[in-house]
Amino acid sequence: MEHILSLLVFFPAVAGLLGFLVAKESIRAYGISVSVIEFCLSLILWIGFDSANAGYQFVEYYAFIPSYGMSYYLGVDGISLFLVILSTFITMIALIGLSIEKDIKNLIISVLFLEMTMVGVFLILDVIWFYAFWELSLVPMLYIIGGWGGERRMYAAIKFFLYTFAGSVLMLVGILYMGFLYYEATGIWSFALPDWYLLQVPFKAQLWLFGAFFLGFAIKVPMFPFHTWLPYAHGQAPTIGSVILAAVLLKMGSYGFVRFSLPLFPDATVYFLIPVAIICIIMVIYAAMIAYAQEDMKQVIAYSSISHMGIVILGTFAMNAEGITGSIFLMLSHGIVSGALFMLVGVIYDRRHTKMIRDFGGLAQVMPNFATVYGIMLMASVGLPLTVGFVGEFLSLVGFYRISWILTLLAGTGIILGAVYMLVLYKKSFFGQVVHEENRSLKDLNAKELSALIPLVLLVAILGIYPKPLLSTIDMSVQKMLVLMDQKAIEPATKELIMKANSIGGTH
Amino acid sequence: MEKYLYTALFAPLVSSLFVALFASRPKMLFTGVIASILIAISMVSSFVLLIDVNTHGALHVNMMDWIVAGNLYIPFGFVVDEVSVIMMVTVTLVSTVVHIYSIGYMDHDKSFNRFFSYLSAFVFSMMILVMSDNFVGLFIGWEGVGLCSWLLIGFWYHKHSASWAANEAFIMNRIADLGMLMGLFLIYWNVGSLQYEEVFATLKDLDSVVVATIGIFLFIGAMGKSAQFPLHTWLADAMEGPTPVSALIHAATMVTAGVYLVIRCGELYSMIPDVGFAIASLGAFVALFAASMALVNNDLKRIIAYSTLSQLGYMFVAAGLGAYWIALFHLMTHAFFKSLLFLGAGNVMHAMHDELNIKKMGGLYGSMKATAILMSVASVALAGIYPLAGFFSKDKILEVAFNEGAYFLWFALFIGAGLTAFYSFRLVMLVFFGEKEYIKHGFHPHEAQPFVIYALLPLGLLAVIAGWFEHQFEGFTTRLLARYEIHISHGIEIVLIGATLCIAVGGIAFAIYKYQRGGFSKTWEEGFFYKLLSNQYYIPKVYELYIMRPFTMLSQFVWQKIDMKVVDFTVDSIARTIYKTGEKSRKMQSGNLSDMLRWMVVGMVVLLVLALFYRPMA
Amino acid sequence: MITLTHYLILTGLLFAIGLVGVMRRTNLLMLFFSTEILLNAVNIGFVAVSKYYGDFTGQMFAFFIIAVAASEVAVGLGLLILWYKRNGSVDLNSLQMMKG
Amino acid sequence: MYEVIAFYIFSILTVGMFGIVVMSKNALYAMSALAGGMIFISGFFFILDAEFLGVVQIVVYSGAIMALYAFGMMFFDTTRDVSEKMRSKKIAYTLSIISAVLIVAILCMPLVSESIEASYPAMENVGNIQMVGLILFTKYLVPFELAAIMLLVAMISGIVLASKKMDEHLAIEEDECEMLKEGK
Repeated sequence: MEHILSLLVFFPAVAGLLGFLVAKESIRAYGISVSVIEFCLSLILWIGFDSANAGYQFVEYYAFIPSYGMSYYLGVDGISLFLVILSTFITMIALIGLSIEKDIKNLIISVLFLEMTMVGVFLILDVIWFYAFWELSLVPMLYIIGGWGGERRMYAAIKFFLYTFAGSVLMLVGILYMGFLYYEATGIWSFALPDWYLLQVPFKAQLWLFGAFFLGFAIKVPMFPFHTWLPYAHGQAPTIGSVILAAVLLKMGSYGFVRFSLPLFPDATVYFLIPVAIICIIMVIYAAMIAYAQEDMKQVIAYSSISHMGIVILGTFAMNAEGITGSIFLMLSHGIVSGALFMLVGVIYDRRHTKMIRDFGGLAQVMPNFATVYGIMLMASVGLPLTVGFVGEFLSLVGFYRISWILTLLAGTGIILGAVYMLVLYKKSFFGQVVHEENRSLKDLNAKELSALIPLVLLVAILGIYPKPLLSTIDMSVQKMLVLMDQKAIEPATKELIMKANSIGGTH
Repeated sequence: MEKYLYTALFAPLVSSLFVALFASRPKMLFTGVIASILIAISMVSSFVLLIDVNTHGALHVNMMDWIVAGNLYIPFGFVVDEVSVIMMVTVTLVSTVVHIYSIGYMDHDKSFNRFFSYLSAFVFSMMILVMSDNFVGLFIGWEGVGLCSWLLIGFWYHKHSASWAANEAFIMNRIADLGMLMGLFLIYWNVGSLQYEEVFATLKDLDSVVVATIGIFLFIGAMGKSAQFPLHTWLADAMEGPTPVSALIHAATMVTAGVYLVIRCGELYSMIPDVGFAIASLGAFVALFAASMALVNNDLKRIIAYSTLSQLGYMFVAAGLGAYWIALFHLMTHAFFKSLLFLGAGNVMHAMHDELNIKKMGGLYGSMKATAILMSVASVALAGIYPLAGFFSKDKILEVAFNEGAYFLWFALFIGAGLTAFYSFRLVMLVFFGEKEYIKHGFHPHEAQPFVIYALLPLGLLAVIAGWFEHQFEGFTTRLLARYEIHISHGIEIVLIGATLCIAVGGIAFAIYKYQRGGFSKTWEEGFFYKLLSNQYYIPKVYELYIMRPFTMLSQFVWQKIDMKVVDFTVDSIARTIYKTGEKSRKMQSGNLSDMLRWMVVGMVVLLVLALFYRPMA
Repeated sequence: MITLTHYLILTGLLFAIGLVGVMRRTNLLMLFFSTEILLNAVNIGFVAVSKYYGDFTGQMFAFFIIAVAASEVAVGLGLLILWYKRNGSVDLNSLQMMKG
Repeated sequence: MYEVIAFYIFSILTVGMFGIVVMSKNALYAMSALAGGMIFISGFFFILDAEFLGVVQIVVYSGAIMALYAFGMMFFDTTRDVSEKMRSKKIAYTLSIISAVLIVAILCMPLVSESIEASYPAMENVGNIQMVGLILFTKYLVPFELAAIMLLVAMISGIVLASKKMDEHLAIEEDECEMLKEGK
């Protein structure tokens, strides 16, 4: 158990390297078994995780370049634990449901490398390494989109890469400046996040640093108006790419907000709270409207991702345990639901080689099981209670209500608009008569697809009915972080807001 | 007693899940039978609980924790008290009848199994809604019934109109749900809990503005579910669903959830009489507004749907004016006779091969005696004729309005009563009596299967006798709900009752008189009012023209013009600028060393200039 | 009195002459001469600074620059000869392989 | 006083010589002028009390490097005037003048680092050569050795490059030539 985190991070990469030696025929089985083992490892991590301890656990620390404060520093807490499990789980599901034949060996190896970077981002506590994993995650994704994508895959892949890269370069500047500030304050270099947590950054510097980090995270999330890479990436990526992109890669951005922006720069967070919230609301409404106008099924879901991520970020900026816990839970639930929805689109794309809504209609008659699974995921996406989607959305909105009721009301229109575009999509593609002859002979879900989708359906239900084990673990770490933020805050206004956000009474 | 509670709650869920296993198979009769039996078990348990609550008082269980984060604590807790048990009994009773009825009604449908799965799921959601001991639990049921309503309205999904109506219902409800969610948030941040007990206990410490805001937000939620103006259009369109669904969901149970919410929050609303009065006014308006639309409609089910809308208005008047038990009483009696009316209409539809236009019927009495009698009984009850159920509950509401001094509301309801009587009997007359129009259209109507008729008998009985238990009902429910004192002198009361009865009987008599002679002349249909009413005051058109189309256009605009032409274009043009700069500056690389050296010197000059003028802050 | 500034101005002038050569010459051999001028101009500067600040680092640098210049000439001339053998010309205009 | 006179004389001579190097059309003249210029530069070194460097300058530059150039020039036809196509002379001169002005301007400005401290201050009673030795073989020992290796490498490479037979072409070069031709 001592080195389980290192094992988690590097096992997929090593397995991926060894994958070059595996014969092409058996590579799929190999990939699935590696991802299953990795998923089991992450479950073992959860079992071994002490849910009464809010701090970092399974910490591994080796000085890496001590004179510059770089270290190999791994640790997991309630905030990152479930994101790691989500990453391994989604990778596993995506590999199980993989339907691509072309050049499959390289694809699976890319996915395994991607898994390493995703798990690494969530587990690493040294910021330089964090940056390295963050950037490395772009490379396999670039291959996946560029190698196995649709017609305009090159455009989409390069846009994805350059856009997110440009954002994170600014983040690197921020990281270096933050390291320098730490050096100035303490006389030693350190890039370890727990060390940084202890540093009170001057207000002016906080503003700049917040901005630098914000850009990196906002592009990844993606927040309006930095979102335009996402529809292209999703539109062109193969199913497995979209699934992982939506389910995990976007969460890296929102995770960054929770991990970096909030605890490191509490005053700047409060200072920028309302502007960020307004951006979130624009995201929610704007993306929902665009999703409604889409003609491509996959684009609808891509824009719906943007809309949902708006609520995630809103919850993060609620500055109270309800909102932040809710937003982390919403990250998980959105991961599961959007992953499943993209897989479902992949299912129909494999059969019809089109994603246009107008090419469907009446699918519920020919593919009842498919329609059922789709319907369940749709309801989870809309945020129906007792599905996984509700808990996070409810908590995020509850949390933010304490900050501003009018903004919450506006963000809440997302649940109306969400219902609008999702139901219209469902009606157009599943209800009505079968109009196109090609659709009459479509086969319902096969065993492979069912084995990938049923775990997702089960999770949607189970986590919707009993989210408590996750919530309590997340909540513990979030509360610890809030205490830290309160202690670190320089401006009295910040302290006041955190105090107010976490107490009951006097809301209008 | 807990086991009865869990039985009552989970028997429908078991039914739903079990039947769902066969959902995609062709019709299997046993699915319907098993579903009916399980719902009946739930009903029996509810009755046991009713007796138990009557003797031992309320029952409260905490099943498990649900959401725990920060200060927020939401359990799956259930409470069976005087209010919820009445709802449970009503819901399960009507549900059982509807389930049995559906075995006959859905006999030839290829999605027979799926139907029962949805129907049972609905009952489960409704049970959660009424039994929950906290607001979020209520919200689960609230959304759950919304989902089931969506599934059932769109049950015949191959019909465009059905799936459209399903979406409309869901989306309209969502709009209202947002209001309700806001109410929940506000409660949470002021009370720190969402349990009914704690919320009502701390309400009096709160600022009255906050309480009023909470009340308004919650009522917005209720408006959606109970289809109050301006969110009422979905209810009439929801008639696209199978008729048992209309009977169960869109008459007896789900649409009354809004009324239930107001009754449940009686303690809250009694603190804010102004908001209560606004609710009552809206209710009275809807009562009249919907009744007027029912007057001219020719669609069998829509008429009954508007009638439901109108009766919901009555309930809100009572609830808004603080007469909670009366609202609940009317809710219950209405559930009985309205579902009976719908199910009877279902029989008619079956006989007429899903023809809905009442102008094409007439004289069905000859071939469908039982149905005709049941529907007439239900109509009389609806019209509020002594001694049937509707008389007791509806008359009480009129008294309440008079008692509160809201004479205007009283008058509206008074007129509404007359209209109700008229349109009910217009329907009965046009369907069962008069000329046999159906022969012209080549229909061969036949009575429904006997067991279907027997299944309706309990409802018919209740439609007659339910009102006789008024005093027991009052005694039972006012243990929890606020008492309501009526201060009208006995004489005036008699006069009021007399007046109401008169206008009801007058309405009936007028309808019978008119339609015996073939109804109104064609010139009426040319009139402005007729057109206004038959087009539902043009409200659906307004929604279509001024909300849906602009939204679609705006969405297209936002996507194609703003997102593609502005946001994405900006990003791309940054990339293009960089690319073009590269293309242009490429020419600098002529490959000639002399040129390169020259560029080097240029660079050096630039650096020197910088060195000369730029001094970093020391 | 000759001050450091005098020397530095001289250095600047010589450097500018070198630059003129670098830009003007298209014969590679002549270009080499010009670079020698540049190097020597800098050398004078180093030594002058070294003298006026009483610090020997400048001289050390000049020393190493001379070493570098010597190596440069050795390799450069070798390449030049090779080029001349191949092309029969050491004119820069015959040398445009790096065209972008 | 001698110093002043010497400085100005050497300055004029150096500038003149280098002017010839840059402007002359005849390679031989240019080379001779360069050699002269080098020697005059060593004069500066002597004025500046850097005797060792002055000697090195004469030995390495005027001796070794100029000899190398002289041998190198034997390969080329040096009797002819060098024909150079000058393109846009104006730019070249303008740039040079600007940079000269700038350099001079910068150098004439009061130095930012007036209070510079010598890391290797000249010691009393230690001669220049001795001092150079002291520093070169202590602090700069490694760079010194590296410089030695560099010179060795340069020498070998110079020999290898220059001693290739006239008609012997490397395979890669041929490819390159063809590519160039095709390119054009």
